[in-house]
Amino acid sequence: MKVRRLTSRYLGPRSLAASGSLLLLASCATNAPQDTWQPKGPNAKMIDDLQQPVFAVAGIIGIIVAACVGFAIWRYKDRGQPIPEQTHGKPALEVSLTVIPALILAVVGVFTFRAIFDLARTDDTQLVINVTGQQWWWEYDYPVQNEWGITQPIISSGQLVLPIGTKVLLRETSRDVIHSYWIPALNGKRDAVPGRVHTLRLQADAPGIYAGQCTEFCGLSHANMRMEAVALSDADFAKWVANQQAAYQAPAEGTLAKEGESVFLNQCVRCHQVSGLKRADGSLAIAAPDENVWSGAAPNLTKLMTRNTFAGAMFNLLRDACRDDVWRAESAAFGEKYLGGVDESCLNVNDLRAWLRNAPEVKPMYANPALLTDTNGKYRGMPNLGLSESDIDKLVAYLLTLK
Amino acid sequence: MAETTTHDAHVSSTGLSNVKLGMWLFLGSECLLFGGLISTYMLYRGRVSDGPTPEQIYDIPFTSVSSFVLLMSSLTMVLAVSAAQKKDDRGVNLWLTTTALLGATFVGGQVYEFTAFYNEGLGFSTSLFGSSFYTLTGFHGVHVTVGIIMLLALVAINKRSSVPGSKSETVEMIGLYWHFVDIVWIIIFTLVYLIPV
Amino acid sequence: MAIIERPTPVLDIPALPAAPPAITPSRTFGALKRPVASTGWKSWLFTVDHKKIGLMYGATALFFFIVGGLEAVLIRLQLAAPEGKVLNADLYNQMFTMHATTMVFLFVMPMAAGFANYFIPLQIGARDVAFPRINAFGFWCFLGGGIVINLAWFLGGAADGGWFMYAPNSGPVFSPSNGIDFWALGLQIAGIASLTGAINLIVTVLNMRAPGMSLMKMPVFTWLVTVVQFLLLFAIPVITVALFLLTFQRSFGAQFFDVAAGADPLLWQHLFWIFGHPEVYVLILPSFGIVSEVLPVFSRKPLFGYPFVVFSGAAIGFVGWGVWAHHMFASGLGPVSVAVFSVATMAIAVPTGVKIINWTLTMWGGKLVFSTAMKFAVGLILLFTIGGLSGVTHSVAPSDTQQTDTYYIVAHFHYVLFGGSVFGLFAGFYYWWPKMFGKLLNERLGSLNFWFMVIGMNLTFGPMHILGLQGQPRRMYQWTEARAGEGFFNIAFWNLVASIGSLVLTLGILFFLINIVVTARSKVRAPLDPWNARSLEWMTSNPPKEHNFDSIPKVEHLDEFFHRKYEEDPVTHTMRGVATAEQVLAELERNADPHIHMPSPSYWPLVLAVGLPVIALGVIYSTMVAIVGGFIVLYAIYGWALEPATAVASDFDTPSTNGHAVSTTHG
Amino acid sequence: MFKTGSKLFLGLSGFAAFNLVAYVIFVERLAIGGVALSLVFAALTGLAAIVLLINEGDNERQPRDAALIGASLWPLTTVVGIVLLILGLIVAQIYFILGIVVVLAALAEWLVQAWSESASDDPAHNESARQRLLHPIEFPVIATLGLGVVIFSFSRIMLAISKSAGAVSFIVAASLVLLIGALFALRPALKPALVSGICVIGAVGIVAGGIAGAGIGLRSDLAEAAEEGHYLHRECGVEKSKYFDKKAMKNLSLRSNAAAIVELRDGKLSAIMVGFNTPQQLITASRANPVTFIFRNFDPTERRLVASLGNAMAGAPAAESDGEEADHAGKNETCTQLIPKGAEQALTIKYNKPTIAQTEPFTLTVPGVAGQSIEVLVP
Repeated sequence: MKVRRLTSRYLGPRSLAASGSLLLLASCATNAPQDTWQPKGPNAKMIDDLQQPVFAVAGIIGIIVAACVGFAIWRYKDRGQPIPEQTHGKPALEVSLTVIPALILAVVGVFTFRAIFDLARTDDTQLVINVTGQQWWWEYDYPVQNEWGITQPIISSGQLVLPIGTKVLLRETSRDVIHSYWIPALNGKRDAVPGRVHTLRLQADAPGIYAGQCTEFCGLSHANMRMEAVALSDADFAKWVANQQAAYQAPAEGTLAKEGESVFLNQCVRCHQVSGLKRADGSLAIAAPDENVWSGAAPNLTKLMTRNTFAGAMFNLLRDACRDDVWRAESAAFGEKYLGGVDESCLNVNDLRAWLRNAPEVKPMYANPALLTDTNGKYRGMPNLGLSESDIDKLVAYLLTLK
Repeated sequence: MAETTTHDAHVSSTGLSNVKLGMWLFLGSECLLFGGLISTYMLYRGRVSDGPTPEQIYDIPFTSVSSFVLLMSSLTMVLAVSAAQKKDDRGVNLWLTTTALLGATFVGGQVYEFTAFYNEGLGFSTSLFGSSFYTLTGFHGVHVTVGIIMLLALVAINKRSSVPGSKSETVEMIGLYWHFVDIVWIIIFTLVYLIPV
Repeated sequence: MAIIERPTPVLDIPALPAAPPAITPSRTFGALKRPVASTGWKSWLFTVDHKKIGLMYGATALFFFIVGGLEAVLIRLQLAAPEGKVLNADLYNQMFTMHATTMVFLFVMPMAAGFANYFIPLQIGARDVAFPRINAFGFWCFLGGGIVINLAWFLGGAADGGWFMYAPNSGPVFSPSNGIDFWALGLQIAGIASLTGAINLIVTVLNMRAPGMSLMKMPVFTWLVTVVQFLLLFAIPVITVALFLLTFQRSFGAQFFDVAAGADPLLWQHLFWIFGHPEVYVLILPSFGIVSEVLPVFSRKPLFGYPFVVFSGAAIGFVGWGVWAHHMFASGLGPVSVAVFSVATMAIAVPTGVKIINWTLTMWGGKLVFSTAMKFAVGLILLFTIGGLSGVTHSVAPSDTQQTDTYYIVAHFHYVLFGGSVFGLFAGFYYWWPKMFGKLLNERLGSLNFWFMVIGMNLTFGPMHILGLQGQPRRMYQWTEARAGEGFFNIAFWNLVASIGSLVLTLGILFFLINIVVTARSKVRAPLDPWNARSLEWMTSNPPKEHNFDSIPKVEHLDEFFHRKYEEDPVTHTMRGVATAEQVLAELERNADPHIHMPSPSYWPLVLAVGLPVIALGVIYSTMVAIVGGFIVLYAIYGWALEPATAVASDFDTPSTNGHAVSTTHG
Repeated sequence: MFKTGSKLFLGLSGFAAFNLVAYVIFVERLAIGGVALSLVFAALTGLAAIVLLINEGDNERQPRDAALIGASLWPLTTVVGIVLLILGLIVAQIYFILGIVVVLAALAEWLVQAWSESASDDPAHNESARQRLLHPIEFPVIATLGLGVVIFSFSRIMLAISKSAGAVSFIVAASLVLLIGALFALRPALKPALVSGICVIGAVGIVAGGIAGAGIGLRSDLAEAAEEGHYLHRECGVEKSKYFDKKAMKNLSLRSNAAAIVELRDGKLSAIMVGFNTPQQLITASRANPVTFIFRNFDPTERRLVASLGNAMAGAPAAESDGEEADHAGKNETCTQLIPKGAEQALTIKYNKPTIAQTEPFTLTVPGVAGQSIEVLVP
């Protein structure tokens, strides 16, 4: 019972005056980034407003039951009293004790009903983003929406960027198995089911980064399939959109990065697209992930260094100090810090190099050719490319130019 | 099958014999089995990404005839049960055999239908329609086949007059099963063949 | 047990002095003669006695409980610290899949089936179940299914798709090992056990009650188990269909869950949960039944509101069919479905709450004796209440979309299934052990067992509420420091607490196992009626004779046994004893039935059940093996059909060649 | 304990084991020969075990008079099996397998018969002992075989004759069965010889018909369909194609969850998508992921939706529809059936290459409706 009391006190801190002492404790603590009790947008707030009273009522009922049982244990313990009358029950008492919880639930039901339909609305959408899950990362597609300055589709992964105060609608689907999209601070979760399009409303009140995680078991690296939603002010979002659509800047001739570009063209372009990247003969380099990866897609690396994460948001592109700087930035300063992107001084070189050196070692994936008979030799995840250390140097230099 | 030894004459009971009550419960369970298969088919029948669609290959006159044959076998099954209640051994054997033959004709028709469909381009893995059609009707066909084998075995055992337990009850129980399989077919015929996509 | 009427060969010998000794079953059939022994290992292998089958269910389930428990401990060790290295991702996925599968299908269900098998005929005053051979077949199917499921560990890796096995992650591409094939086929076989068991027990309960025992005088355990059997009767075929679709997809190229061909992955979820939600009640209701037996006995009062408990049980049985989609609130069903299932789920909380109220009021005003069984029963009330209330918070669909697939759900169903089902089963162990084995489990060890389990269970699963609400998803083989947070509610601390709790819990279970050994070695026999019990199963010897009752009692009251022992004082309305248990039993013995026919053992259930795993292996590896299995099955079915239920006289050897026939006539 | 019979079988199974080991070591691992030898080994071991378990000849007395031993079918059957086996080695594997099955079955029957006849002096007891062991397998096997013959023959006949004749002969066959049954029931005094005669004629008739049917093979339209795969060709023009457009589906079982609903209304084609409040002329579809479009026709004439799948990069197909690649006349496109007003159909397409790799855009059009086209943008 000890634990129960702990949780119930925690559960309804704002509703239960009796447990006000713990309110202090709860508000002092820096809770986990995926805390489900700290809504940062109207959708999550709607859920929170519903669950707070429900948890409180549940807690009260739990305490009442425990108290009754406890009293019975203490009061009616065998102290040598005679065997009592063999009564078989009191129907009136029974009926009233049945009706009371039914009534409580009926009230809860009415509010639940309203919230369900409010959360399912799609007709007031202001911005549509297509979200596609695959083992084990998310792809974000921004369809053409001229009112947001999106005149050609933007593809990104790792971080979902959205403007604050805007009713964003995610159209979710999946390329392989079922995943589930969940940013606890912004809304509940919604499964991304292959062959189906599901919608999820998101709306953030303030600029910042909100953490999330895939919550439908999706195979080997389910635990490593994370997401981050980045909310920017309208002006910052417009800057971000403009930059995403900006033309590709090839690295200058003779630099290490230029050599990295050719390594990229030799190795990475088989799966990873960088928009605007041209081969030596001037033709566009078109990636063919569908020929190499079972899900048919690999993260699009155009403007990679404008994101803070890689490998399905499992690793950070920013070193811890730089990352904390962005995550903990004040709302007003956040947009500028985020749009600064990743530069050489802040790059998390260790994880990036380890990833390039042997990806399946740092993130469990199906890249062992012996296991690929059922997929006609296609990988599920990124294989070990067998790059030399100098190739890795060049690639890191090149990737740093993708801003 | 007939295990009546633990029965006492004066227990509180439903009045149905154990065996019959057991068979009813089993058939109740079977309803859900076919319910699941029929739902799967209804969900998938219109999903033809490849190969023929249901309407394109169904041969309704043929299936109507084969449904009629199965219905007639229910009639002969009733005659077998009534013969069993009259303790007319010859009648039981005769009508059980007739039922089995009609059932075999039906299954023969189903084998024909499957072969014909396959040749027209509907394989088990061709489309969702194919997978769910063959699974549903195949399960029903297997039920009919099991029924036929039960009928024939009962005839064989009956000829040796060594049916354990009460004979008329055994015939009646197999009859229940047979009628159930027929009724399921009527439902399948209506839902699968007659209602257009 | 001299009253069992058997063809006694002793009489035949003088009658046929000149008969050639060659015509005996032993000489003719050798080892293949019909088994008739009622002692020795063969009597267990070929038994059709519901009590022996019940014990075999229990022993096997206990073994799988230990297996599943060890899997759970490994999971907790892996998650004790960030970036756990005890298991790799693949092994972890297999581990949690098999932990759930084992606990649900190979421990709780068969353990409840064991209790049901043993005690339902005793509680309703019957001598066996309606179909004893089918009963034996059911047990062997369960064992075969359990073996097939676990065989995968040694043949390339166990199933790794989670016990819910969502498509398309369960397809051949996403799970290339054979684990899921073994899983699907093993469950299919175990499902036969549940289905046959359901039919058998329902017919037993409906048709074979002692005279005077109307439905509303049946013990609550029997009632709730009957509801469970109806749930199984209708739920098992649904999972059968789902598993067939899965097997056809994996082994024969069907397209049921192939999204590229237009398939809808939600089909699997619907089929699975239409089975899966009634399954939840299948797991909990038997324990409710046990507790509803234990509480009145140790409160010395009848169950408060017996009809309410019975009807709420039946109501759960009905409404349980209409709530499956609450497992799919995040699946994208559309608001109308979500709203309907949300409200239906709230509705089912009411009959469940009724039970809690009735148990509490049963204790109210009683004379409470805190034996270990009673402690577990009271533990169930409190722990299940917590699980039930967190369940109510899930019925609020929007709130559920925050909590589903996090550790909050894990906490919820472990409070329900561990605090509920498992505590109920443990109450059953302590309560019925003397009935089954004639010896009382040690109460001192029992107390240790109870307290370690309560503390361990709350330490393990309590923190999971916090973990879940702090956003830790389920089924993650690792968690990271980066998302752990700081302060009182940080994930790191509570994960560690949960892992320590799991070790405390393990210790609790260990005390139970020690208790079994200590009890088995003790020489002290239990008294005839150690708990001052109330229902018919106590109106016979400990352990009961093969034929259960010397004479079938006539039932006049709910709690018949109690009312034969006590009478109401007309003035104080308290109860005073009028007869001891021994006197009640002696009365029954005096009126012993002159003729009792018991069914004979048989090979065929075992042979038939052996054929099924052979077919399963054949489906996975080679058609030829499947055909051989098919022949075994056919042979066994027809052998069974042609065999009379009771062995005929010629199945018994003369005493001079074989002593078994005679030994069967001695208890 | 070990007597002649068991020694013989144990010896044989030992020999088979030796052969198996030698084969596996010297020839190859787990080829068909290895499997066959393992089966032989298993069968012989099984027989040895049976012989041991049933206390073969546990009678010190000599067998009774030869007269007691009845005629036996099994030596003959064994010979037939061996002939089949040898034939199989020469002609086809199926006879070989059949031969093995027949030989094993006949040997098992023979063995049990021989054992039962020496079990005791009482022939009735001996027979019942034999039955107790063998009836459980004889009954179902004979029933299944008889059933199989009827089913197979009947289906071959149906496959050979025309569709309508099939339906007619089906009902005639069933009526005959029913009538003959009724005849037997109404005339209990019929001579047994007559009854068996009718039965034999029926059996011979059906088997003969089956053999004839199998000889003829598939009826012409089925054979043609099997040859050409009628329903696999998608012709995406304005006019109705003979097979693909036959009996168009009008309703969908998947109604929701489509990427877009494409409507043809008043001569205008537009896409309706969740999240967009107005009909669109541009659809952004994700790459390498099946996208489902639902086509709704509100035009009075029958229409179909055609998706052009672009012109591939050299070598690889640009997109794959879930159907057959329909590149008649060099066009890479796929389509729905021609559907009437008010009907709807789904079209699932997987775009494997992005728009930037194309010289012509991906489009959705309706043949016969000029100037209306929806562009599909694949990033």
